[in-house]
Amino acid sequence: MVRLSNAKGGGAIAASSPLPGTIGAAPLLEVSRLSVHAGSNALVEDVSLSVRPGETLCLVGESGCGKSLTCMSMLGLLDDNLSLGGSIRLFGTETVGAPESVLNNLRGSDVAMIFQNPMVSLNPVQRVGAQIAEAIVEHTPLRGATVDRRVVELLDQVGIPNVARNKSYYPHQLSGGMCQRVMIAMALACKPRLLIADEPTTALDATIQAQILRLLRDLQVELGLGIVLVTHDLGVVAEIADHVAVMYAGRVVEASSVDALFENPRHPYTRALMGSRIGFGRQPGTPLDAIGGTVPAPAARPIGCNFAPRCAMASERCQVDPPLLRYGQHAVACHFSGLESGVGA
Amino acid sequence: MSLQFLLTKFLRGAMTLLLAVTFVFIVLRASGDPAQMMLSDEASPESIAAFRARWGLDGSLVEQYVTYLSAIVQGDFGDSFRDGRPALQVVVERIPVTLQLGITALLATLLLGIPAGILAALHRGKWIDHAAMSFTIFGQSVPNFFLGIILILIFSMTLRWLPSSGTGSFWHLLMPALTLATATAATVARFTRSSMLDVLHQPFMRTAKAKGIPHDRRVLRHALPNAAIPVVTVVGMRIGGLIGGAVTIETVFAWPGVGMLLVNSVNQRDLAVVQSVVLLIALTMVVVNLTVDLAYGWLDPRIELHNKKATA
Amino acid sequence: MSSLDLSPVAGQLRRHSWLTRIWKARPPVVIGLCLGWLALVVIAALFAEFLAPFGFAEQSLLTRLKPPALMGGPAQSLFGTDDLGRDVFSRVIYAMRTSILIAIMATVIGATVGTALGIVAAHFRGWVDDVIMMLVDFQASIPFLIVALAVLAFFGNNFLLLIVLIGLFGWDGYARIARGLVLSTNGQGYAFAIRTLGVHPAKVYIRHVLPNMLGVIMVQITLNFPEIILLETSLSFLGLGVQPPGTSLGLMLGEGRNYLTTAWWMGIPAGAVIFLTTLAISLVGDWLRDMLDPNLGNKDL
Amino acid sequence: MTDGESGVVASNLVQAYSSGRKLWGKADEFRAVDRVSLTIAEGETLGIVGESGSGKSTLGRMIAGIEAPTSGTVSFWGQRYAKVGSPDWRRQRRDVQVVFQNPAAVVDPRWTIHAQVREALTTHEALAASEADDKAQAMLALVGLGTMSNRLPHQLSGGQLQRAVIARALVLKPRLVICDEAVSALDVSVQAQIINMMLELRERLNLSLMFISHDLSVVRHISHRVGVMHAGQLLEIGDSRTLFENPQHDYTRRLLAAIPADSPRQRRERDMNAFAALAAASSPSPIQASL
Repeated sequence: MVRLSNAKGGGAIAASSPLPGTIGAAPLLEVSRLSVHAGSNALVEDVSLSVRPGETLCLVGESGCGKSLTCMSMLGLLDDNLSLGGSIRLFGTETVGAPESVLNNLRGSDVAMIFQNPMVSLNPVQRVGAQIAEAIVEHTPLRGATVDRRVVELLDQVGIPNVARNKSYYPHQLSGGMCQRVMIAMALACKPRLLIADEPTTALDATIQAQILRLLRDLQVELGLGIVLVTHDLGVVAEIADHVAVMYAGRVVEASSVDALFENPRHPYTRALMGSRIGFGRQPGTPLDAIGGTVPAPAARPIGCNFAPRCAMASERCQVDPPLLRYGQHAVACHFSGLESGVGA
Repeated sequence: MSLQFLLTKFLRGAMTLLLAVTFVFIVLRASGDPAQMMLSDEASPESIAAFRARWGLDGSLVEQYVTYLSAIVQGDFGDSFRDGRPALQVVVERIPVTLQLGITALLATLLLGIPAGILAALHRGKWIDHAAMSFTIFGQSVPNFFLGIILILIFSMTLRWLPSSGTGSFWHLLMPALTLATATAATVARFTRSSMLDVLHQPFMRTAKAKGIPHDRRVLRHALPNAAIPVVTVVGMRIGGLIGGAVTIETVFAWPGVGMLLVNSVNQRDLAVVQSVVLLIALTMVVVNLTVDLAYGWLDPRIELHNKKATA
Repeated sequence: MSSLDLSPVAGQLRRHSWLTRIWKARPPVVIGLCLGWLALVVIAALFAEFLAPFGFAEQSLLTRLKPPALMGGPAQSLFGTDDLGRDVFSRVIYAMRTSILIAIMATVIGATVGTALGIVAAHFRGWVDDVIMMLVDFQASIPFLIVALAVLAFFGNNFLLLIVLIGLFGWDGYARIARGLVLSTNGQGYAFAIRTLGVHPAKVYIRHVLPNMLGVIMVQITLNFPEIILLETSLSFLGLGVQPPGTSLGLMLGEGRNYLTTAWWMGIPAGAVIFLTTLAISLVGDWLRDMLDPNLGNKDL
Repeated sequence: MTDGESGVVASNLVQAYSSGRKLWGKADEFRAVDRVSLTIAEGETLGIVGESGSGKSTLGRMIAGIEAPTSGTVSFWGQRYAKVGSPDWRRQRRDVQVVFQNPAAVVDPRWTIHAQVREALTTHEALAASEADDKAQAMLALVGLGTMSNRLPHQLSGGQLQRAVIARALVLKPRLVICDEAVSALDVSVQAQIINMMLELRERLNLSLMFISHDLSVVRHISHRVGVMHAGQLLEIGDSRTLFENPQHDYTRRLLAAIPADSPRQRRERDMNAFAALAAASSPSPIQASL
């Protein structure tokens, strides 16, 4: 579930948890008021999220909205020239500003990550089996033949055929879908509790995407993983998410359970995203509900609401006063969608 | 590495050699009567006639080419007119001295250039990077003969620490080898740095970091093996630069190797010797390139990509 | 997040050593000095007759091997005189003219021939491409100084041959670059796209491809030009390039080598000029590359 | 052009590449496109779907005449394409245009978009300078870039640049436009803008469209008829509605099954149905079959 904290320190508002027995479990990941700056430019601002065991949180948004940066910062993988603010707690351990050794203990063991382009995310001059073994040796006391057995087991688990042969292949000898399975096997090597996936299926064909999403869902049920998944595709969200945070121009603009979001999108941007989608319920050949304009660059973000220049509902207030995310089961950052205030559109 | 890969590379090497021989042949024929040029002015008409017969100069151009090729293949490069011995023998005698200089310079290149490039890349933007880059700009700009002369002026003439010429000891070797290595080390350092930086920004380095591998091991196991691949190529290419540089350096330090022999032979127009040196260097470069290609194929498994169908 | 422009990064400007600060200040200061020096070299080469106090072959046997003016030599000879009593300063100025002239002509030859062959190879592909690339490989695999020495040995030495020979040094670099660029724009790039509009290939090359290539060619020139100067001076230093009574920077250093103990000033000024010139071009070239490709920063070659 | 026959008729198109040059033996032949026949009527939009490596782009290039087929023929309004690169071929370019995936790669980075649209126009028509300027400007206005015509490519966003590329293609008044993944690289909100524009312009200009994409939803939305490519072959082709509602080929069914759900509710219904079907028939679901 997603908990949105704010300065007032509002507590978590529990949505129904997908797995019995995890209600009230301590969050695996708690991000609060995260910001990422490049010099004086804010790329990500005031992002707060949390993930508990067995649930999947999707970060969704178009390019330039800061979803990948948010995701990279969770494991301290940002470039040195970007500065991080706020707090990121993994299993209760604060990682913002923590020494590299603390992060290295978490990376690849309790928290694992998979990336967008699996073909280039694997070392091209090392056999895939060895790359998985490296993670095992790094974080567990296993050595020698035991490691090898574990590698075979992992590759089996992610559905790679003919493991004995494929583990001694180099990445370029495998297809994109196979490489992503290897990445997932590598991520699972040390039995992580949290998996962070940055656009894991974007570079893959549709049929492969369906397989990989299915695999992730199965593994989650099997291992009780918490998953953070970044995507630009609402279809992927519908497939896999329990909770969703919609990002626009560096901020979370709407966050809720996946059902609430699809049934009742409340932020104008979320509605625009839904309208731009070409679902199968739509009559072919009819115009789509497109919104004009594009996502503003970080240096060119407006003073008020980031979405105001593209928003049909924008008022004068939106131009000057950036709306804050109102926490709750269905959180929205819009002056016109407040639950409590009752200001209607 | 597949047989296909090896065979392609061997063929390319053979092609380069053939081109080199053809080039020398064309230059030889285009520059005038080889009989006049290859022999000294005092040669008797009989020896000129004998020379013509031996080199097939009476026949058509194609016949001449074939005769020339077969002579070269048999190791007959003509005779040096200065001492009348076979040119090849004259050249081969000088090889050990040149090799001593060349291998020392190559070692210096690798030991200076590669660590400097790696350190500069790992500490990008820090003083060590700027120091290394300043050195490379200096090394690439300073003419090696000028550097040699300045070193002689300082260490031999003024301080009297090192001998200015000749061979024999390590101290004789020091200045020529370092002078020769400066420019190549500079290039290798620059290239290593850029190759390292390139690799450090590759997505798979981020994967290694996300796996929790500590920094030093990431560099050692993931960055270096990948960065080495292009560096091998540039080292191979710079060996050509070392050979070219050896010609001037040997002259500056009066180092009695193949380079000095070449310069003297060019000055005295001892063409048989010149031709032997050129073809010998061509052969060396072909061997060097072949070695580089093999190293490349060994370092980079993707070389097989073109030959073996990717499966699964 | 590759679409983000992260150029103005304050975080990088934290603790910096003095060396770093000097480096950061490079564009205005060091590059200015380099450009100033290069301007001086060009002026010296253009107006040698007016700038040199003496003719380059003007001998005076009475004032042989005199040290520079500031080291006790005669006042009119700034850099002293050589073994024939010729004024070293005047000779350096004339030598600059020769060396720069040769380098410029050779660069023009190399850049034109190389670029043209590269475009031809990429346009026609097939066997034309194979032959040109074979020549490129051949040139790259044999040290050019050796080839040049061999040609000079066989043909004897003359100025025109020297220029053509030096001009052929480095053409392979231009050819490789031009071919690569044309192939990439022809493959799926804009040159291909514009041709599918029905525009004639010749027009595409002249209007679109060549103008887009100029920046990269300029960068290659800044890489190639110092090498050409080094090649000419090396040949002249070995006594196989420019011949007396002509003069060149390399030749002066070569002649001065025999007088290192007694009259070091005969060669050192010429050597220093070569060094400063190649250094200036290299630095300007580096800087140009950074300007042309801001994405690379100064990380690349 | 003869008007005896309108539209495009492609028959038995084959594109074979030999994989790598071999020193000895016979080079392996790889058929990127294998015996494909199809038609595109005047004013019709034909969608082609397929995954990477299915040969859909190669097919598009052959229909556009920018790549000659190894065998087979394309009849374009009753005419054959001339030899690639010949003067006749250049004249034929006017009638058929291609829009590619990455707009930044297909424009000259140093020319304003107006100049590039104008160049396309003046290549085929001898116009007075002012007239060419006006026509190019009018076309840019039509795609919504009227105020940006003097910008350089890097001053435009991806979506705007794709509009400029479409303007450059449409200014020639082609009969057929081939869109090869033309909206795939764009964000959904921008993608919707471009699709709306294409829907409107094809009516207004009576365009025939060939719309190539890996995205079934997009293809379904814009196409009258749809063809499915797999491993170089055209598995099935037919009326869009029929094909999506009643796919004949097993691979098509697999493709359809791989489309992400519209909503979480639909996902649950689908999974329940699949589970029920599995339980009933104890045969593997399409997703499992492909694992």
